[in-house]
Amino acid sequence: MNDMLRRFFRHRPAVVGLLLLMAVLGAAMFAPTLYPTNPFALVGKPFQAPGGEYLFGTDMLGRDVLAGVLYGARTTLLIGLVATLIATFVGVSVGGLAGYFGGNIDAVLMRLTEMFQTIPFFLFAILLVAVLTPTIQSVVMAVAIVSWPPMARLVRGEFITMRNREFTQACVSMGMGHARIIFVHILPNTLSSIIVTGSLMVATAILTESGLSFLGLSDANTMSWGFIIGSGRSVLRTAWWVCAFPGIAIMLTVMAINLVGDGLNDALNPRLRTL
Amino acid sequence: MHPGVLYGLRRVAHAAPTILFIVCLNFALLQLAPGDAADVLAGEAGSATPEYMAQLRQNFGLDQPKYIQLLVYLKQMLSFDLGFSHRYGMPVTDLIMSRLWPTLILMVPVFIIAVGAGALAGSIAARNLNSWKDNLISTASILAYATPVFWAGLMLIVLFSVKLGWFPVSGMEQVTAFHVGTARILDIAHHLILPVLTLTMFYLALYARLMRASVLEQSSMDYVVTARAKGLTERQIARRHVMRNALLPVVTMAGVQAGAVLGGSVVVETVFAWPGLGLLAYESLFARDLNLLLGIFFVSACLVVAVNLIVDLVYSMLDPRIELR
Amino acid sequence: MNKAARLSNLDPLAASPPVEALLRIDGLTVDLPAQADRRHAVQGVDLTLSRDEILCIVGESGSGKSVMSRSVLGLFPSRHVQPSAGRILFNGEDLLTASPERLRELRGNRIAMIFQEPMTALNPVIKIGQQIDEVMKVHTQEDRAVRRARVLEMLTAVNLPDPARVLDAYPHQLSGGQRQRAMIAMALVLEPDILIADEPTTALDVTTQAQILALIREVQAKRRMGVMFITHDFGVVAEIADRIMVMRHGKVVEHGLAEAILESPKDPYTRALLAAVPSIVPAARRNFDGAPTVLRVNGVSKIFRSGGGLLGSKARQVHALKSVNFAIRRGETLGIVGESGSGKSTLARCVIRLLQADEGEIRVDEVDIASLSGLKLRSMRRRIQMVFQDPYGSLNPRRTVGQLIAEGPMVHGVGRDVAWARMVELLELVGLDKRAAERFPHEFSGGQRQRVGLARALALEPDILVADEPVSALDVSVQDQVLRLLSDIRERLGLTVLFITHDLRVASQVCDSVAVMRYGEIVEMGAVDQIYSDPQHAYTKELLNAVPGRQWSLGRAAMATE
Amino acid sequence: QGAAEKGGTLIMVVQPEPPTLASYQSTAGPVGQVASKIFEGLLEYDFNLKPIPGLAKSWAVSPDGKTVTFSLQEGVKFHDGKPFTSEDVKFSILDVLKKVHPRGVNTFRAVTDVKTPDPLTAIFELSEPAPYMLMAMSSYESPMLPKHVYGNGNITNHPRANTPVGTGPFKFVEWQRGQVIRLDRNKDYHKAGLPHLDRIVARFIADGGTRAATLETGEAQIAGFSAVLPVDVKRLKTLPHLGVTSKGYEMQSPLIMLDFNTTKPPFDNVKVRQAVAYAIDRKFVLDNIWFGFGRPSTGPISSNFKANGLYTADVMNYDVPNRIEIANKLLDEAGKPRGANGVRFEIVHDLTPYGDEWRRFGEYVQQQLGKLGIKVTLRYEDVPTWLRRIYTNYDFQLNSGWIQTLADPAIGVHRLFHSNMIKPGTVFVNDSRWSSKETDELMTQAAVEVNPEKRAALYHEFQKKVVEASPVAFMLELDFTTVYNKKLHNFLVSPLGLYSSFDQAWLAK
Ligand SMILES: Nc1ncnc2c1ncn2[C@@H]1O[C@H](COP(=O)(O)OP(=O)(O)OP(=O)(O)O)[C@@H](O)[C@H]1O
Ligand SMILES: Nc1ncnc2c1ncn2[C@@H]1O[C@H](COP(=O)(O)OP(=O)(O)OP(=O)(O)O)[C@@H](O)[C@H]1O
Ligand SMILES: [Mg+2]
Ligand SMILES: [Mg+2]
Ligand code: NI
Repeated sequence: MNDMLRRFFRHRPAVVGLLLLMAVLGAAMFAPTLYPTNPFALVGKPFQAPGGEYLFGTDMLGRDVLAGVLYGARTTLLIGLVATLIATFVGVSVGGLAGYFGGNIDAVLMRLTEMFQTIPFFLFAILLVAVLTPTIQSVVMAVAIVSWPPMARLVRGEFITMRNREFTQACVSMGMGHARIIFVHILPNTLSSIIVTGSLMVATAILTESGLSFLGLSDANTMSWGFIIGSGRSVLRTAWWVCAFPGIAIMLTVMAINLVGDGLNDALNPRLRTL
Repeated sequence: MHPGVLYGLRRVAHAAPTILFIVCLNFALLQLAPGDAADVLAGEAGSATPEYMAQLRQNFGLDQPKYIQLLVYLKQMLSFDLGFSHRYGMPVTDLIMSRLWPTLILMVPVFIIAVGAGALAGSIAARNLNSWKDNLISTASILAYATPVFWAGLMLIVLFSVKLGWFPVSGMEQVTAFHVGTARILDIAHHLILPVLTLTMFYLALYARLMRASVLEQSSMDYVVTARAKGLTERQIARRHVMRNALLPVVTMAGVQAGAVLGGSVVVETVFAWPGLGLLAYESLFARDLNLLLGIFFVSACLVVAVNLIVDLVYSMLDPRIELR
Repeated sequence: MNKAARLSNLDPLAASPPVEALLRIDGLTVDLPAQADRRHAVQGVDLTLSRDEILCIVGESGSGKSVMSRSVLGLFPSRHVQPSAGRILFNGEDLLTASPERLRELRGNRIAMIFQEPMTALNPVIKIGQQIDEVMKVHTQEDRAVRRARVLEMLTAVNLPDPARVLDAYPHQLSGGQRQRAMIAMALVLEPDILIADEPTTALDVTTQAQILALIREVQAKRRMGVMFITHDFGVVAEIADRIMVMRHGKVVEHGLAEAILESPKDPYTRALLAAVPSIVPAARRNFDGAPTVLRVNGVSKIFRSGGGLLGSKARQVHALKSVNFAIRRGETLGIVGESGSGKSTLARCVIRLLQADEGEIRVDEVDIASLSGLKLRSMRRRIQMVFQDPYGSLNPRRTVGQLIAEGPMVHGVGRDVAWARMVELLELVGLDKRAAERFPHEFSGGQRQRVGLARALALEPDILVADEPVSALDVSVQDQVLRLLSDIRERLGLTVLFITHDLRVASQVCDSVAVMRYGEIVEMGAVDQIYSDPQHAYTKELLNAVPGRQWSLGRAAMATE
Repeated sequence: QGAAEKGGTLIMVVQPEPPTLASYQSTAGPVGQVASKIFEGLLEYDFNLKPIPGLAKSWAVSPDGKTVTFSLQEGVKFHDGKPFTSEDVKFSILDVLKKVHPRGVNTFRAVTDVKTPDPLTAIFELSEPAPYMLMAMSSYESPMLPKHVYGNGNITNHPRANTPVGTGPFKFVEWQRGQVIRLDRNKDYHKAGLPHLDRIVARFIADGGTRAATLETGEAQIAGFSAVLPVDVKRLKTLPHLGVTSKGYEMQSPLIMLDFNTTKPPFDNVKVRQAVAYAIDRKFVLDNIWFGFGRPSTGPISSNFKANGLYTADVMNYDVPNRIEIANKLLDEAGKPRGANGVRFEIVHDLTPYGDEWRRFGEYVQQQLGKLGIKVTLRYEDVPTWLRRIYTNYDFQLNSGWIQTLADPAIGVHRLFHSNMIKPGTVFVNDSRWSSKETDELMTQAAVEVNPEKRAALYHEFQKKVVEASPVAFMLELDFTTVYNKKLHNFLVSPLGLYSSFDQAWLAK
């Protein structure tokens, strides 16, 4: 474990990513303390350029962009995390069952996965959000539903490998039940690849959410970065800052998550140690 | 029959249930969405009478029970008839075909450049591990990946079209001119540059990163040591030995992505007014143009199946261990 | 260097004038990265190699054999493993200071190398012919046709059947032995002065191994090369070595003519190593007349099917077991021997019901285990336990050794405290400290891990132990420890053992009777001394003859009994 | 302006892409913008909203108002070369417009027959006077179709729907889906020497910013119906080569309002409705969301109708400085006290799904009502879902809406307030389900009143009543904007604006 942490922290980009991510988390946590009123409040004159009374300027209704960015961090992270958790749960369950039991169960589950993979990813997300009406929940659902198949494939592969490893066979020959083999023996061994893939999935989820928001498919009651960009997009030429700051925030966050993911990959994957 | 042909046929037979599933799933999902095509048409018209709306519904077959609607649709589909788009007043097949070309014109170059240049950049980065080249490529690709596509598109338009005036703002060709022949091709190419650039940035980053990891992994293989022991230069080893093996995961990834890519990119098509399938699907969804939307899902699923087949063939060419079964 | 050896006129440094030495290594030291468990991979190694001779380098795993030999070609395993002292003189030219271009000129051309793992050492996606051709392409100006003819000639020279086909084959289309021949052809294609072979036969089964060794000898003699041959198998050494160098912890412990070292080793480590080599002459036979039959296998068959889909692609079948019969009496040890792929593991897995046999019955105390399912099966399982081949793969890396051992009994309803106490006992029994319980598998050596695997199997107090190649991944000295332990425990607990191995020496020491398998069939079965001294079946004879260093082994045994 | 120059291609940004070109059965704006160049109507209109000759060179209304006689222009030919006759008029009115045109069904309700004594005369026979009918004879409202083409086959699903044939100055050539519709000059146009342009190309660009950019770079020359977003208009206005106008929408008169569901609490209470009407600062909405393109509205009839006297400003005024104070007082009076957390009640506010401005408007409403202690949750759904919710299921409390009040209140306004316009399943009618005998009566009378003064008086009364009862809160009179390149001349020749035929438009080289 310590060894793993050491390897992680040796990786300078990963540390930069981690710091950035902490900053975003901090913003999410302290937003209500910094801005006790809600981020939709019309606080000042519309279209104030950044650097004046408001650090990030105000938007077309006179809302503080900085407040939006801080509150948006909460939504964006929430969507990224929850969607990833759901997708990971579904993906691990499907992939795990398929990989562990094999045979017909595998065939059926993998066909299902394949079917979901054949559907154009973003279009399907749009369809889901439109059908379920654009709320935070439906965006999370949509992102989760389009993200689980790769996870399922990955986990299936890992499970098949683990299933054929001698230690699993030792478990079987000792008379252990399936549940014990799966949860106590196989799952912990696949955890590192799940974590790495999951961390990158968070990044994809954030990008997907912002894409949906850009098309106007975001929750109207929740402040998110995608929402600010979506709303600022029509004033892009007159008030660049409305789009710019949340855009940069997305970019930095996604980048941070990727860096951390890469770092984890190196740290958790002993094969790559020498590289 | 040639084994490749047989294999292809088997794959197609395999794909049929998948495609059926996709159609049914989307049909069911659309049933959950309130409102129908008649509402939309009336809404667009700005006014309508109840009689008129009832008439519309009857025309569109929306007065039938849902399962009949589905059965009717499936029956049509079996005879390769994708039905009629009520909103656009023309057969879905014609509509999709007229939009498919722009999608392909946009997406195929994106894909080829992204995979090609991505693989190149990735292997350069891997071969110069931790040098400035590697750092540059890695940083640039992570940034490109992290930048929302629509944002990049908007920025490129502002810079290159509006400020510098180098490229047209949007569209697929200069429509006033009604160019033909080479002039048209050049014109389309001119329009193509910005959207291709925007999309390529994203995908290229992805492939560059994948390729870098893949090359690094392959470089630690025993056969590389063998090659070195034969007296090959590092460049020869990279080109002749590592590259081909390292490309395998890239090809797999390309196969997985090709489907999504061929469905068009709603976002980029929106930003650049590119008349592609993605935008059409997006519009048809909000118009509840069921036939059209299902048709698009059907066609893109078919494309995915076709591309996967091609990818598998390519894969089997690259990797002799894979036998087509 | 050993003083006795230095004084002996057999010492090549003393005996041969330097001009004759093709290769001469002086005080080579190769550093390891800072966090490694020792400072040098190789420390102060001197050696010479001249034309026409085979120098065998032996030593325990990790002793620096590979690093030393690869240094000759400048192929260091990583940027962090680099030479810090010494010279490597090839025809008087120092290779350590040679430019990369010069090194590349020599590699594959004047100095060639063969590696251990024939699958991974060949590029899987390039045709064999091209891979061999490449050597000529980089070092000569010959045109295609000439090169092609030469490749064909080489493939023929290494006795590959149907060389024209092999030319256009991919590595995966050849068997292990064929791949290794292709590697040899590749190494020899430019007639190098020096051939370095790093464990070139370890991954192969005995018969193939014997053929490859013969081939290397033959070519070496024909082309008058100097060969540096690395191995840990003394059988192989006895078979081919002219001179021997023994390494340990990166240093040379002994060095001399083959006969001298094999007959009268001076260094204690060399002696220990030689003592650990199991004898091919069976140990004294035990008597089991009248003991009840514990395990009976009747007409067991297993066919593996693969492929075959909806639209009928051709399904492939492997008939892994064909109507296998045997019975083991209580306390007896039955060895199953046979070369790779003969169905040994499949049989083991059927017996412990990791695989379901297609036909036949497997009776444990006259209960057919194939008919059991659910709880009954699970409680039957504790009676037959398996020790797996791979000490790395068979222990879950994320569980402590204590958890691994105590888990089995707990699954079968034994209370935690009892299971824990038994675990501590077992650790002692297999010769491990009880603090080992807190540690993870990767913190142990291979031999220790194999002991943990044994303790885990014993924790369930089984009647029958199935051991599938439990020592083939281990060093001779470690192998010896584990085998001793196994027979000790077998005696103490009265275990019935099914012992699977491809190593006939090991089988001769452990088993009471042996069954020889080939193509899924038992071709011959009987008491171990009888089979070894008087094999009936042609295949058994072939197998016994292929054991490397057999003559040397027999001689040793004869000496020992004198 | 100088003399008209011949030739050139006009590129017109149309947003969104029209779903069809069958303007005889769709009144969608984009359809009209394209189809009005291809089809013509019997009449055209001047800026005083007075009819002028179109395909009819003259017309006469009988004193009882029940017979209208049109004399047709001579020598008019369809694009396929066949002559235009009174038979085509009869076919267009009776078989097409009266049956399948969404508004035609109402407009021509009173028409019982069209007599065709000779090829150049069409006599409309009406069951009752229909003064509004003559306001709806433009090519946009009532296109004249060739009977020999559209008379064969099912008109609702006609094969020539998207390859239209008319008498207009431009002929349909091709439609590249998702990109352009191309119209070429009609050489045989019946007005000598017209049109000036060689070609009109309608372009479709989904993204607002991109639309603005095409005008900015000169890739397109005109974009109307606020296809260029207000915020960009503000910027483009300052560019020397572009012009901006709000003229040409006099017959649309769009109104923005907040619709209450008057049948359910809390908005069944007039005081609550009035409180909301007070709370919204129309000036703020106008300036910051629609960037000043419009005027605060006072009631159901647009101030565009000042010209014919129908409009009055003499109604209850909600635009007062102490708006929040009054609104709070009204809510107190309505028995909606603030709870412990300062909240009086919670509502869901549905947003019109037609673009970003509406979302901003909703967000603003949310904040303003928050000041009154009304906790607002926003709901933004796609068009079909929203239409269903509002106009079929009436499952809403407060909805932001807009409506084009069109050429006459009888066509555009009655549908929102008359109780016989509570028609579940029909869109853009009385969704607040407000019904009042008094106003019903006023509207019914005004619809058939031929005396302009009396008609005006009826509508003044109507406005007072409606504004006070506030079944909807009137927000803005929206100005559509047209952004055009200054090289383009003479395109704005009637109140129909972009719905006119562009026969006189020309481009400077
Ligand atoms: N890439 C490397 N990085 C760090 N240490 C290494 C590396 N390769 C080898 N070593 C270390 O160098 C020492 C010598 O290793 P070497 O491979 O030469 O042993 P060997 O005698 O060939 O063993 P075996 O019989 O197992 O092949 C070992 O301690 C090993 O751990
Ligand atoms: N799961 C499987 N599917 C298909 N074929 C298999 C499978 N397992 C084993 N075989 C085949 O069955 C045959 C017997 O294999 P088995 O593993 O029992 O041999 P073995 O004697 O244990 O060989 P080794 O000494 O290499 O371990 C081989 O030809 C092998 O390829
Ligand atoms: Mg080695
Ligand atoms: Mg085996
Ligand atoms: Ni790294």
